[in-house]
Amino acid sequence: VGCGAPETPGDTSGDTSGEVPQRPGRAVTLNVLDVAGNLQLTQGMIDEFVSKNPDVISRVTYSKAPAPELAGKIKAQQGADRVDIGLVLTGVDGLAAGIEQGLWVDVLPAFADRLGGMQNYLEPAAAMQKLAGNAGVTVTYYPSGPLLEYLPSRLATPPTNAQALLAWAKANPKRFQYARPANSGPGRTFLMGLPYILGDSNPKDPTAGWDKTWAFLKELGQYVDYYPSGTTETMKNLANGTAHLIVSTTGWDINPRVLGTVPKDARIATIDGFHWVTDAHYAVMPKGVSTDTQAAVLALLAFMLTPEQQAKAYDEGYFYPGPAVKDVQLTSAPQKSQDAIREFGRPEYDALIAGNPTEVPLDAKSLVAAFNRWDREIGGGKVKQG
Amino acid sequence: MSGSRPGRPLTHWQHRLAERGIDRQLWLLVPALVFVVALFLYPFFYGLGLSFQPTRGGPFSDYVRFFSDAYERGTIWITLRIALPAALLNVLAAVPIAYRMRGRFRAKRLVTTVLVVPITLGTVLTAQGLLNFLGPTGWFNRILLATNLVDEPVRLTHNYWGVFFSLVITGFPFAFLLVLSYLSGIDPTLERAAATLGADWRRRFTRITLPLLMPGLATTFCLTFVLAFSVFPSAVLVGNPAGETRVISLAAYQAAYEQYDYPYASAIAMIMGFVELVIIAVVLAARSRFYTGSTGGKG
Amino acid sequence: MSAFSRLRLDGVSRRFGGQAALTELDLTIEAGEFIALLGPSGCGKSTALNCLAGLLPLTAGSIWQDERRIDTLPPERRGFGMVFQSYALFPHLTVRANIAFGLRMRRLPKEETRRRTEEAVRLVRLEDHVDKLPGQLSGGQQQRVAIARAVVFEPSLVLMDEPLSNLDAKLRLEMRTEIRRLHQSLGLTTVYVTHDQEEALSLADRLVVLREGRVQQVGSPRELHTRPANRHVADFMGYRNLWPGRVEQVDGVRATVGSSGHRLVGEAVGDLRAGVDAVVAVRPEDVRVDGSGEARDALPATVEVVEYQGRELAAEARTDTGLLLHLRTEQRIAPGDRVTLAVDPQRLLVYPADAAQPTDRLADVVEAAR
Amino acid sequence: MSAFSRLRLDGVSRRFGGQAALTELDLTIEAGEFIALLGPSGCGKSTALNCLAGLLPLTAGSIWQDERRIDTLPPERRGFGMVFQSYALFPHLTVRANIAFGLRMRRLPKEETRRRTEEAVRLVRLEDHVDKLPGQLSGGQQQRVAIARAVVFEPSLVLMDEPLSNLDAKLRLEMRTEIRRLHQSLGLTTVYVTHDQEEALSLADRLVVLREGRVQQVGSPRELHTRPANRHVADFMGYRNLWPGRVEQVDGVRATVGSSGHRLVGEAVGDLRAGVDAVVAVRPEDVRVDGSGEARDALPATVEVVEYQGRELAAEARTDTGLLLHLRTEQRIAPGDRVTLAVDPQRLLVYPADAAQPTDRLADVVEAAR
Amino acid sequence: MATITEAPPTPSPARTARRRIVARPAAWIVWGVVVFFFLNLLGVVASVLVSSFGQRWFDTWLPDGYTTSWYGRAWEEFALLRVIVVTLEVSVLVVGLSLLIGVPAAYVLARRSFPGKRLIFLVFLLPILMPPITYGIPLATVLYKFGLAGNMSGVVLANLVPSVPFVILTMTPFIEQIDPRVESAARMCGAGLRTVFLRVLAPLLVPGILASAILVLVRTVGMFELTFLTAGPDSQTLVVALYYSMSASGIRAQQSVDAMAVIYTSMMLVLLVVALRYVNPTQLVARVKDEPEH
Ligand SMILES: Nc1ncnc2c1ncn2[C@@H]1O[C@H](COP(=O)(O)OP(=O)(O)OP(=O)(O)O)[C@@H](O)[C@H]1O
Ligand SMILES: Nc1ncnc2c1ncn2[C@@H]1O[C@H](COP(=O)(O)OP(=O)(O)OP(=O)(O)O)[C@@H](O)[C@H]1O
Ligand SMILES: NCCCCNCCCN
Ligand SMILES: [Mg+2]
Ligand SMILES: [Mg+2]
Repeated sequence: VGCGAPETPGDTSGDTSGEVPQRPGRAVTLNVLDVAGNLQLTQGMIDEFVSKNPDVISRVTYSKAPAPELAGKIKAQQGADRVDIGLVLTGVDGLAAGIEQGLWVDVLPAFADRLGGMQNYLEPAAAMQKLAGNAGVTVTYYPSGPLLEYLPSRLATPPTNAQALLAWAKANPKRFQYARPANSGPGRTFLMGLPYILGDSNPKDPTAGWDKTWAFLKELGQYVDYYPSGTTETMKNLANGTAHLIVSTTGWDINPRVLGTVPKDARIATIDGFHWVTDAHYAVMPKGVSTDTQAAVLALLAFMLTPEQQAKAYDEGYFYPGPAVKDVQLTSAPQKSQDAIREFGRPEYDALIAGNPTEVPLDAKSLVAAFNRWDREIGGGKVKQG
Repeated sequence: MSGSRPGRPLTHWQHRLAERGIDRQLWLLVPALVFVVALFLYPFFYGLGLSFQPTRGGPFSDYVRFFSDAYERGTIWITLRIALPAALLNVLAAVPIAYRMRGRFRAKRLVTTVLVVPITLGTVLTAQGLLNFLGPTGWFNRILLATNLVDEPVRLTHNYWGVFFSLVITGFPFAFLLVLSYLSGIDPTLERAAATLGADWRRRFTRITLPLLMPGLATTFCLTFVLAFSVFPSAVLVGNPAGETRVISLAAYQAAYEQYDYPYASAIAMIMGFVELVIIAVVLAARSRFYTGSTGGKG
Repeated sequence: MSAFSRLRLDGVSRRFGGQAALTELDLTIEAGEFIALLGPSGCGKSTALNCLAGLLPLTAGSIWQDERRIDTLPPERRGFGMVFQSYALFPHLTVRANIAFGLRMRRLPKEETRRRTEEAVRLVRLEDHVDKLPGQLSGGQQQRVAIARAVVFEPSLVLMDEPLSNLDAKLRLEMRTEIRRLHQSLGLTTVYVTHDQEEALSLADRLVVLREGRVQQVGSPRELHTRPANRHVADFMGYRNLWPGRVEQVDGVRATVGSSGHRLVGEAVGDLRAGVDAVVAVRPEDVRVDGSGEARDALPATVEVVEYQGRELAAEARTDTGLLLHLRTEQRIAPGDRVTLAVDPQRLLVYPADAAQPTDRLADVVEAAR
Repeated sequence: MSAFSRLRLDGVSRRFGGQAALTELDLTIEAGEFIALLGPSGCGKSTALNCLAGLLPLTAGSIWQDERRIDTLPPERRGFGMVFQSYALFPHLTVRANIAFGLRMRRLPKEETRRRTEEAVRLVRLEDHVDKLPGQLSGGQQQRVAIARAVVFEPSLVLMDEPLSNLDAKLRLEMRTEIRRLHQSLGLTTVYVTHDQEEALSLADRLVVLREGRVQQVGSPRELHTRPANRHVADFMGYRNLWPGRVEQVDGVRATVGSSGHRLVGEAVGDLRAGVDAVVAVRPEDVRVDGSGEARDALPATVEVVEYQGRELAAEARTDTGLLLHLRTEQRIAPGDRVTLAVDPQRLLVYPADAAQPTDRLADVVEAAR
Repeated sequence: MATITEAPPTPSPARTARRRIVARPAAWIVWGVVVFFFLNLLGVVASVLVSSFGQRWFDTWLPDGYTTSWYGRAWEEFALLRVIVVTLEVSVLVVGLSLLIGVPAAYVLARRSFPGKRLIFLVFLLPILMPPITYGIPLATVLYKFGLAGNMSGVVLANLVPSVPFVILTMTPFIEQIDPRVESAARMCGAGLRTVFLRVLAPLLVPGILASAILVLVRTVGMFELTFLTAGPDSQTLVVALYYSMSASGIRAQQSVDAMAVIYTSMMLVLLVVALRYVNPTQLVARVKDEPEH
């Protein structure tokens, strides 16, 4: 046996590459891997599909993994010619990493006719779909952030522009927090949103076009105690008073308050001139799954993109608002979801979403470059290198 | 019947092999050998081979890459800075406590049993507990604040100290139980003999017990160091994985599963193994300077 | 480390948990004496020695060195030397360092430590082995290191806990003589623990026999050998013939006992009256093989087993009434021979029988099974 | 399991690594014999026994049971019984199951197994203990189980490896007699390993003395006792006085030796001529304490050490020329007494001295150190 | 005979007992450190436990209210039934296989000497000496390459790597404790090699086998790194699931993670209690012979 790295997937065996039937010949067992926390929104849809179509999907398993591991896992399975994950739910990062490695089946344009719902995307969701290329299917969408979050009991008037934020952080050292962007949605939204706020030369080019952003983060870093490795930690710190001002998104604002991890009276603030850096979750199929499974997944996705199912994406504000297609009303969401949003949602979101421009996030390569630079210069900069 | 008596018949070949200790019983080793070769040695050498086949450059370029990048190279220092003091503290703290408890006393089984608990908790649960307990509003800080020992919560998690405590919580009981067993292996009559020869407890300890315990301490240090050196989940969960606790196993993990660069990951794993073996070799070399024979233990 | 003229144990007792290991030991040891503590396994010998050494706190009683009470002193301040059963040599120290240890602890000048160590090394003739570790020595050599280590600082009392039990028979004999010689030549005071009565007899000036933590008898070797205080001591001291019987008549120190149909006359030891159960004790070497069958106490018997023992034979013979006798003789007898046996009344001791303790001897049994 | 009439060991050798543990053992064992293998620790006794049992493959040589070669058979197919030093009872089996084990292995009918086990249990009188586990038995009882287990299937040969060495002195004496009795009553053939010469003398019909893996002498107890074949055997058989000297004259079996200025006359054993170095061997019990100082061979001496040994005293005395004598006497002597010693020429053996083997005796040394 | 020449003062019991009652300051320090350690340990475990039952817990000593609902949530959210079943399956397989492979090897290594024994012993020792990540990454790579990772077989195989040597190390003292003469005795009684193994050795080794089985079980349930590197979606064990729940994306209530941690701990504690019935605590960490109790 030669000593070489696991090969990139080459040929796939017979039943994985042929014509994809409309319905699977036999009900399949579907393994779903979630690396984006998306099941929170979509598991109800999938379960409903399975219970209504036992002849298509007889059993479904769910598993979760951190996004960075996704590509390695899939690649290894493909290398071994044993792909048992039929559906991956991922964010932009995992999707892009897979595209670069050639891991995903191109759903478009081949199966566009089976996924009618895709014609119906909200405008920013359609932009997110464009970013995904031919591999991913947008299943949920939210405008994300960057937002600032605080407790009025600890902070009366939050800063409203970048300089004020810097000044506030300087005046209140260790009280401003955001999590390591590579591990945190709000963290990365903040990172990608700053060039718009600061007016950098090219917000899409972290290497050459983000001079103001990097300088700003470096200066801000002087007043930051540490960068937690997950958003949850920043939320916890906000709740217990260690941090007074943290970075957030619409979902991270509402859902933790529903769960009780953050006090109900927490408020959000925005920075003047901010653009929404939108976010979406995608469904992808790894290359190497059988054609039967592909057929089943396509049927499932079509089902998930119907407005009735999309209403479930309101959830408890986890990915607020959540639905990726047009004309999905909160009133068609499950009652529990409606109750949560009524109690913990914010009326001002409608205006904020309508009144601020939306931007798609960085492409994967640029994002990795931005993360890498952030890790070395901002995150790792706080440690002396030996 | 003198004819039936062959002069000095040749000894059977089985006897000859048996004289050297080789016989059919050795077949019992085969499954374990096959296993260790297939699942340990082969992957290990596979990894070694892989580390010399980088995606770019000559056979050594991944090693060069690691050592020429301060961010990567620094992980060695970061790891040692956590693992060495933690292992040292675990061993040194274990000695006086084990020395106190080496005799038989009523609560001994209870104490040792309670000490085993953190070993079984594992690093992940310990991490979760530490985050809760040592966090800024955890009980530990609340007590410090309530007793006016500090004005502001001490930050003990998501940094060096979080990882350090995690290593102490899982490593100390381990070290303690090992040291205790080494101590029980030293014949208590030796100390009694020293007492009748006029040695007070201090000199009984320094002249008799400690020298005899040193090899055991060295072994204990090696084992706790190995545990500490491979710190991975706690470095992520209670440490600051982007910064001061970006340990070398994390670098290897990221290379493999975030950058999909298996040769580079293997190179880092090999460097990691090498650094660890160097430390162990140094300790074992020092150990060999002590008396390592039987200590008359009854064990 | 001051020498003393008398060491006194006064009611020394030690319990483990609820169990008494040593009960009310009273003993006065004169300077220069060689005392042996003797008794079967578990009788409390080591306990007594450890109490004396200070390695085991007393439960009750006190120990006095002349007028000074010492039972509250830790072992290192009593200044006694001790030789342990398994030597307890420091395995990481050379022979020289082992022997010098006691002197070092006393912080003697370097030069004197060296000189006295050399002297002790010569004393036990280990000049060629001073730089070896104990693990490289034979059993007998280790034994000598242990002795040298214990005597090098001239302790006022040397304690030895079965120091010869780990040696083979030949070496044991040699070392035994040496211990006695060292004791005499260095003018030591020695307390010696053993379960080997022969060893105790040959070494000690005075013997203390223990049983279940209690002193049974204290006396000279001759006293112990010829007149054990009770049947347990007799059993332990080699009176292999122990026959149950009933006292027929007591006449001063002379008792007549009926046993298996024989009438035996011997010395009464302890409280005896006619009609009570008794135990008759005789050593095998005190059973005579007489040619003449006419003596009054003659026991006609058949030889059953004969063992060659060099100059002598050890034999078992059974009288016609079934009494089994162990005997030693220089006469050439063989299994099946008819012999007449006799025991000198002065060599036959009669003890009151105490609470039943069956003589669980395989010998009797196999006979019964035939 | 067939009985045999003769078992022959032919050049049996065994090496460990490069080291010879047993070299060219030739021995013929007749049915019914009791053979003792005797020698100091490490001389190869256990090795010989294990080779015989089949537990250790030979390096060379062969073993013949009558005309059948058996050294290639595994132990379970030789049908010998064995009693091990520390009994080696099966700790998880009851006494009954331990004893029945050998019968079970032979797949005897249930009823017969039961009957023979009961019989063996009675033989060693363990009726009350059959359902106990070995851990609940005393040493002597365990010993009996081990013997019963080894003899229950009526092996053609019983091997015993120091079966008594773990027992205390008193029990050892009793069990010794029992082993002899069982051997006789069951008509066994026995090979018995021991390092205790007294045990070997008292038990065996024939003794084989080993030293460093080589046979030194084979003979009856009396031969071994009175006429050891060389000085090593003599040393081992209790000739404690071993004096170096030079042969002055050899006259048939009678040799005259000069040693420390004395002229000693004794029996020559081995190849001796005038002028060669010799060793004179005498047992302590053969040294006479004579009142008269006139005898031709008289050795005037001063008593140095006296040990009480019951009926006798063991003593050491040194002649004026420095020769140290070990002796045993019933006379009452004390250290410092002047005595005249003599040795019967028939009891004094003269051996050629072989390659230097210093008599590493602490006794001489302490003397030198004074 | 011993004679008492002068009447000594009757010893007061207090005098003889005194030395034992007064503890030295060193003892106080040592016990202080031990107590401090245990208190913190208790804090660590208890804070997880309390939090798992807390409704809301911000900047206060104790939660606002108590509920058991987090357990239900954790059970469903993390599909714990499936995870626990997998954990048990993996553990049982690993225990069985490592005993099957390890015990015979331990027997040979404990009993026999043969050329190359030291080398073989070292090779068996290495997997315990090396950090799991060091060989885990190449091992996972190889296993993936042969299609053996990402599912149960990979997890089992990877966990065998430290388990087999561990069985060998724990069994060795048990085997050494059995007098080889017992085996010889059985053979002298007519038992062949097989019978010796089945009728004599096996019953005597039961305590050792139980001990090492339970130790391997505890270690496998707790082994994070190797399982993490080789587990697939269907083959996660409880530790790995716990790690993911702490670090994977998504918004989760802290308390449901705590509840999961409590479930994990309870499982470990049950195993531990069972283990300690058979094993001396010191044996959980190393190959240590039983302390002499007498
Ligand atoms: N540390 C201890 N704990 C409990 N009991 C003990 C302890 N040491 C001794 N004993 C008990 O005290 C009794 C006397 O023991 P000791 O060691 O003094 O006997 P010994 O005469 O020296 O016996 P041996 O000849 O076997 O050495 C025994 O019954 C023993 O079991
Ligand atoms: N398994 C072994 N490996 C290496 N050497 C051995 C082995 N067994 C015995 N020997 C060596 O062979 C020699 C003879 O050993 P053996 O056990 O036969 O002696 P022994 O006469 O029975 O001694 P003891 O009286 O001490 O039992 C010794 O030098 C011993 O060290
Ligand atoms: N309890 C840990 C939760 C970790 C949350 N990670 C944030 C990722 C958001 N997409
Ligand atoms: Mg004792
Ligand atoms: Mg032997």
